[in-house]
Amino acid sequence: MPRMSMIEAIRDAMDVKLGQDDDVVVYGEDVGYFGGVFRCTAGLQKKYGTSRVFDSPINESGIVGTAIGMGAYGIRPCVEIQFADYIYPAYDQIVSEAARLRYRSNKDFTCPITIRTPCGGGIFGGQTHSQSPESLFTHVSGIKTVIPSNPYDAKGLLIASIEDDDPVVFFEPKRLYNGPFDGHHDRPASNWSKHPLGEVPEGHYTVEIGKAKVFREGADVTILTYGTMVYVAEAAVNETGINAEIVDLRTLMPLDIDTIVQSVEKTGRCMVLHEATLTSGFGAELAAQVQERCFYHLESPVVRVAGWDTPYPHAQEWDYFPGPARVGKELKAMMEA
Amino acid sequence: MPRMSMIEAIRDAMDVKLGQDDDVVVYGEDVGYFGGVFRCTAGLQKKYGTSRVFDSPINESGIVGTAIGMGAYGIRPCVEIQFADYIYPAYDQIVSEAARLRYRSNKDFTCPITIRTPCGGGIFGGQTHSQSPESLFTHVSGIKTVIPSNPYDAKGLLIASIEDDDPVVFFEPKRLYNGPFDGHHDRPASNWSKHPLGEVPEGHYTVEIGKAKVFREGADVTILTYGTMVYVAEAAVNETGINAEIVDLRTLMPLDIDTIVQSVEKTGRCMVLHEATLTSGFGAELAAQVQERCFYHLESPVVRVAGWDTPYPHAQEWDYFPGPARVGKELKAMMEA
Amino acid sequence: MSDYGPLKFHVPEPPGRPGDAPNFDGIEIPEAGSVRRPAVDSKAADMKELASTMIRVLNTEGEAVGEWAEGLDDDVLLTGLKNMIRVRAYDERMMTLQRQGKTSFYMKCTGEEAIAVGFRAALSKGDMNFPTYRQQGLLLSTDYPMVDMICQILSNSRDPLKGRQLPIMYSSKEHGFFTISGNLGTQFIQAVGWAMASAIKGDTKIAAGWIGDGSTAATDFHASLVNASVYKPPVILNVVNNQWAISSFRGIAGGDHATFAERALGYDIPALRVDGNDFLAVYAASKWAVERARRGFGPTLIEWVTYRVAPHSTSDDPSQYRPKEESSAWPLGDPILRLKNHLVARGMWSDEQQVQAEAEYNDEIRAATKEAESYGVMGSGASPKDMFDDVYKEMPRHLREQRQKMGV
Amino acid sequence: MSDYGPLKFHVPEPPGRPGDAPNFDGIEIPEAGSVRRPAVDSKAADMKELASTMIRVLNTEGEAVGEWAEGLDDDVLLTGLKNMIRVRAYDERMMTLQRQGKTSFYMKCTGEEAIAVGFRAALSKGDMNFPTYRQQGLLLSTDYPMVDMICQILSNSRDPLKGRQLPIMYSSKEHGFFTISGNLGTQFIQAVGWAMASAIKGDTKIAAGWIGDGSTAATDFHASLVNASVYKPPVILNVVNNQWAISSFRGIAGGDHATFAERALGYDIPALRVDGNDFLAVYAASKWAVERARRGFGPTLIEWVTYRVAPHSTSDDPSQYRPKEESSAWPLGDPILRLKNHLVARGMWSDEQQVQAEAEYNDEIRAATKEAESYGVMGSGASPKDMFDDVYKEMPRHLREQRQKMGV
Ligand SMILES: Cc1ncc(C[n+]2csc(CCOP(=O)(O)OP(=O)(O)O)c2C)c(N)n1
Ligand SMILES: Cc1ncc(C[n+]2csc(CCOP(=O)(O)OP(=O)(O)O)c2C)c(N)n1
Ligand SMILES: [Mg+2]
Ligand SMILES: [Mg+2]
Repeated sequence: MPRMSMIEAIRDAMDVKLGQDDDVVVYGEDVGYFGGVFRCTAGLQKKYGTSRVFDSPINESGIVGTAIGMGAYGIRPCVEIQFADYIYPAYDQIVSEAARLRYRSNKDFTCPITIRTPCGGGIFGGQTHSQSPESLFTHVSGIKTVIPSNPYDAKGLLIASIEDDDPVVFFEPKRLYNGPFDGHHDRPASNWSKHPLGEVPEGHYTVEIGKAKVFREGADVTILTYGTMVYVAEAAVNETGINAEIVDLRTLMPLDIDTIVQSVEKTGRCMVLHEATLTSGFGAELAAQVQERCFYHLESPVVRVAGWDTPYPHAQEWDYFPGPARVGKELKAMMEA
Repeated sequence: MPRMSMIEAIRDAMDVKLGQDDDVVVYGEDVGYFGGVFRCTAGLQKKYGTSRVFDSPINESGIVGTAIGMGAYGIRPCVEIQFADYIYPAYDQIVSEAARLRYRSNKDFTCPITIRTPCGGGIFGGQTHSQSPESLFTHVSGIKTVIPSNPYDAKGLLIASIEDDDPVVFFEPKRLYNGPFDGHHDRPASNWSKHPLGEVPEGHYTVEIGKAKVFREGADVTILTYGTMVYVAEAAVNETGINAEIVDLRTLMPLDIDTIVQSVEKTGRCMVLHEATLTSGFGAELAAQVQERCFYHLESPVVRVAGWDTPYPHAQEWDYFPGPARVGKELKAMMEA
Repeated sequence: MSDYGPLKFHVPEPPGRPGDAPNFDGIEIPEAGSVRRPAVDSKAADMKELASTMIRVLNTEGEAVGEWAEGLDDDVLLTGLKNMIRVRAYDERMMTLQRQGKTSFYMKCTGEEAIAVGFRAALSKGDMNFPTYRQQGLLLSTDYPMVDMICQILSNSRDPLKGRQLPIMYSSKEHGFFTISGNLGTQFIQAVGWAMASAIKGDTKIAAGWIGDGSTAATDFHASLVNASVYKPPVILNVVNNQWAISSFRGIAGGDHATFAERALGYDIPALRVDGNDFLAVYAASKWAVERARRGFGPTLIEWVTYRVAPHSTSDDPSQYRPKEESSAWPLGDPILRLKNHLVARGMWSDEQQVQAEAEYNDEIRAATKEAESYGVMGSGASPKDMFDDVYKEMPRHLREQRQKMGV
Repeated sequence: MSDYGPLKFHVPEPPGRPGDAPNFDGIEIPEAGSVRRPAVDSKAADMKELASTMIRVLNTEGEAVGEWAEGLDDDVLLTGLKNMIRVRAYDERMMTLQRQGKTSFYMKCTGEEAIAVGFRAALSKGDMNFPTYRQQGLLLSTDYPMVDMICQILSNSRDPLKGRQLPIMYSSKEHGFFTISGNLGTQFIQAVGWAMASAIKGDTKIAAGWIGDGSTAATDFHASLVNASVYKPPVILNVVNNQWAISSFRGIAGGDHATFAERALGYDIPALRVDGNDFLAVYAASKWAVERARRGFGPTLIEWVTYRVAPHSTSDDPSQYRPKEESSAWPLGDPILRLKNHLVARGMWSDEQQVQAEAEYNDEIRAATKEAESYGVMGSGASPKDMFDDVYKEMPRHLREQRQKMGV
């Protein structure tokens, strides 16, 4: 099976859908001729023409707004917001329009659009190239929120998102584009060609939206996480020797609560881990649900480990980022609680 | 002491500050000559002139963007977003700019602005005149989020917000504008002139941002809530006879965690109640913190009662709204848990 | 810098406020027939003056004059008059329902009927409008069942939108009427996107965006013009300049010293400025822009100059912010009266027919209202069961749980 | 509808891509001196043609000609040349630091130096710029310490922004330089608000917003023009049209068939279009707009026509998307060379002085860099302790807890 980076897997997903379905179009800032600042669409304009893959003006509201109009017409745009930090100008279109069309029109109009956007830090991008705003979308009824952690899932979930008849915000942890990253920024970077999850089948397949995956089985504590933090959790587990079960959520909305409850009921402890700012992050929702549903199984409080409640600082990136040391320390503390 | 409606109290707060401080300006859509669609600024333009109180173009990003510029210049704008449902076009300015100025410039520039906006349902306003988006702001480091539940607090908190050197999003539960509302929409509406919290001192006073208030003392369960839901909670308590302590949070960020922990440690049970959509609502943050901090005092899981995870429907308003019946039922279930 | 005086802050004020005499001196009204009609493939740069003047066809004698009067179909005019009468009668009746407490809310388009009705007459089946709340005329010019419209207003058990939307926020894909949004401006850019899709697919359908003068200030107005400028999709960008945005006059949208049509020129988009109370001008300009779009020559922005005679909505009282007599002083007159006079002058219509048409529509509306009310009125119709459907195509687990919790 | 052919989708393409010969036929360049200079209180409507042409002062012989050449101060020209040399030298040196791994990121303004430097020369103390990342010239034209700028680039222990911001995102209130945002366009409307505040307070200070050609497409560009149109505040809205936005040419912002300056006209805002590589034109136009604003006549939009000679940033490789020779084929030349030639021709400057100035600035920058590096380079300077400060004026409890948890 071919090995792909996450960038290649994402590109391949669009390639497959562009090839299969004339109704799929791909656009965004620098997405056309150049192929995207992260190269996720490289070569696609050449292959499918400027009517299917093209550049957009620098207006994120326009990118999403036109996509909604196209969806209402009946085609399936898959658009790129260059960085998740720049999705806010499109927030009104996403919240007030994309999320509401089906409901308010009693399904007279629907919104089969996909909004791809790179998120997360770890690339020295400073405050405006590092954010993880996923929880801002999970609060909005009508939106699906997806965040893969490896090339295989990225391709399968992106194809599923493009085929989904509802709007999907598809977050791409940019620190994982080239390889798994465990938070040890001072060690040599590894890449997907050496990792089993870099194995990506050719052609069409999907990974179901709304299904979590047990990334690592374990007995003593459950770590609920997603995106880059999956590998940070793995590193912390390896380094502490604590036998944790790591659940890669993959989709935040709709949430796979069954997998979560099953794991926490088994382990009796739960850590929630994400890179986004702590307060009102998606970890809050997870902690709230876990304590509600697993209260009598919990031996200690659900612990949240997350980005601090500050803007994402440039130089202090590795102090901000919840790396394996911080996770390991909290894991140990939990096991003693 | 004069009795005021919440509208009058809010107007009075702006009147006091406009009178005291030449640097205070007030603007927003229909805010000037007309005095606002809810009349919160009625008479202020006449009193202070068009340079201090004026109409804005229908561009919420422009309203907040100009306010940020004014704040950077050194004055204190207090702007109105006509409905909280229309704050999304300004979301980028609030998140990327207002919230970040102080931090990113190492306090070279600051953002002493107040953004007032009516929130919540119960007035048959349909999907776009009923929303409660407060949790979307609590996730953003650098913003303060305030939501009063009565005329006294409204005036004191609004003055404090205008005087605050950081940006404040000030939510006004519009269903409370004229009187307390306990969710019994089929009973005659009461108004503030008959309620002790309608007593509002003349002139300048503040209510401290970041301090919750125990609205009703009780021993058996803590209800954490804010805005309109304070009175719904009160009604449910009266109707069920359950001796609940009702905490009116008043400020969501920064949160008065001490008052919360103290209450929950006393009662051993906790309900979180808000009108906003459940998933990733501010209740998630509250539940997460309470279970983390009060784990060993909790006799049952923290329960969240909130608006359903749908858009706010027009005709089904009272099915959507978490009224006293729903709250009472959940309270009883909790006490049996 | 001491030789510079202190700066002054400028806030535009309308020429009249309550108590003042109405004043429309600022509205320049060219002679009917005085504006040329360029070819539909003209470049924006070659027709700039059409953004600053006003296309008018009916002169004070009720005659149709000038280039824009050519090739107008008499049937369309007759049908247009009837549809306008129908719209006005509908508005009156719905207001009554609101006063009777049978619905929570209503918005009239009095005085603006020619715009939606005339524009609709130029469209073909399959074209899509992205309307605001003041284009009921688009839907009332089609065979969309009036009963369904009233059921939406009443939020009753036959409301096609299941009570989920505020009254007046209709939706009918079948009838080329996009689901109305409460958020201003957001649909304008969606119209551009819809038209882009039509072009991408090599279709022949066109889209029309709608926005008010006040809402041109909104964020997505610019997104729309930029995208229309770049991709040249088959879209007509309609700006209904009815002089007011709730209590704010056009100057608060920056429309006091430049026209809204002129905005388009900076984006290389051709623009027409049209007497919106002149049905013939509306229809002629619409046909021109529709032909231009469908022939692949790209977008047109049209500013329709009109006046919001009615209050903003049933929650509004304009006597608080504008001269009482302003609406009757509006110099472009009543669109229904003007078209009627034209048709009467040409012997195609009579006062009797007018009275009869009014009576017929009143009867139709009365009957439709009666039928609609049989499905319930506000507060007695829509079911909480429906509340959890259609948030997503398939109901996710958490919504099933919530529905269960609610016990429905 | 059968007689209508299928619609086609239009996506603008630049005249050249890698492998093609550079082609600037689309850029019309009027004679230097051919454009009139209206009075500063002129109405937008009375000077429309200035948005479509190009104000140029230096002719091919290096002479200053025409109305815009009048009243320019020789000292300003000399200082301007030196500042431009300084900016270019600074850019070169910072690029080297980035290549050496001492900083993570850098952005040059090569070829655009005249704009920021010339504009700054027209401002007074207390005026405020809201710059983008390509206006380092504004700060480098003041006495802001270069060492501090480099410390910001290095995110070291003396970084005035404590390592919190991406390199190049300077802030200095004292020097009229607003804290740069990574978000495009957002500061443009803040400049308008700042100017509104100045007018409200009866001050004499003015504001200047800055935006790139690509970013004119952003949402807040429109908010800015609308608010500037309505309140007429003392603000100058600078559009730096350097033809490219990363890999997208001006056409993707809708700037292929209309000029960016023309956008302003639809908002009743006067606009100038200026040769941005002609220091004399830049300074003259800036002075005009500053005078207009400070005299209370309101906003001006200026489109500066220039070319982004450098890659977008250190993360970019333009050979991937534009002809290699495009930058050397740019018809408006090099702003430094053009001003130098003018001053040499007038006997105010010489080749030797030029070489000497370059050497001096290189020395200055080398020394400043050395000093800055003594406070650390990327990854070795900023302290995690600072991370929790200044989120709010007073640190709230939850941040104190988090800081404690981090153990700093
Ligand atoms: C984004 C947004 N901001 C504010 C409002 C509140 N609002 C509803 S209608 C209206 C005035 C619109 O005026 P105009 O665009 O001129 O349309 P008209 O009502 O005159 O037809 C306002 C401010 C809204 N619905 N959406
Ligand atoms: C809101 C937003 N969207 C996208 C970006 C990513 N981005 C950074 S610079 C740039 C191009 C800007 O081009 P232009 O405005 O022409 O300025 P120039 O770089 O040419 O000076 C883009 C798309 C951003 N920073 N902010
Ligand atoms: Mg209007
Ligand atoms: Mg550029």
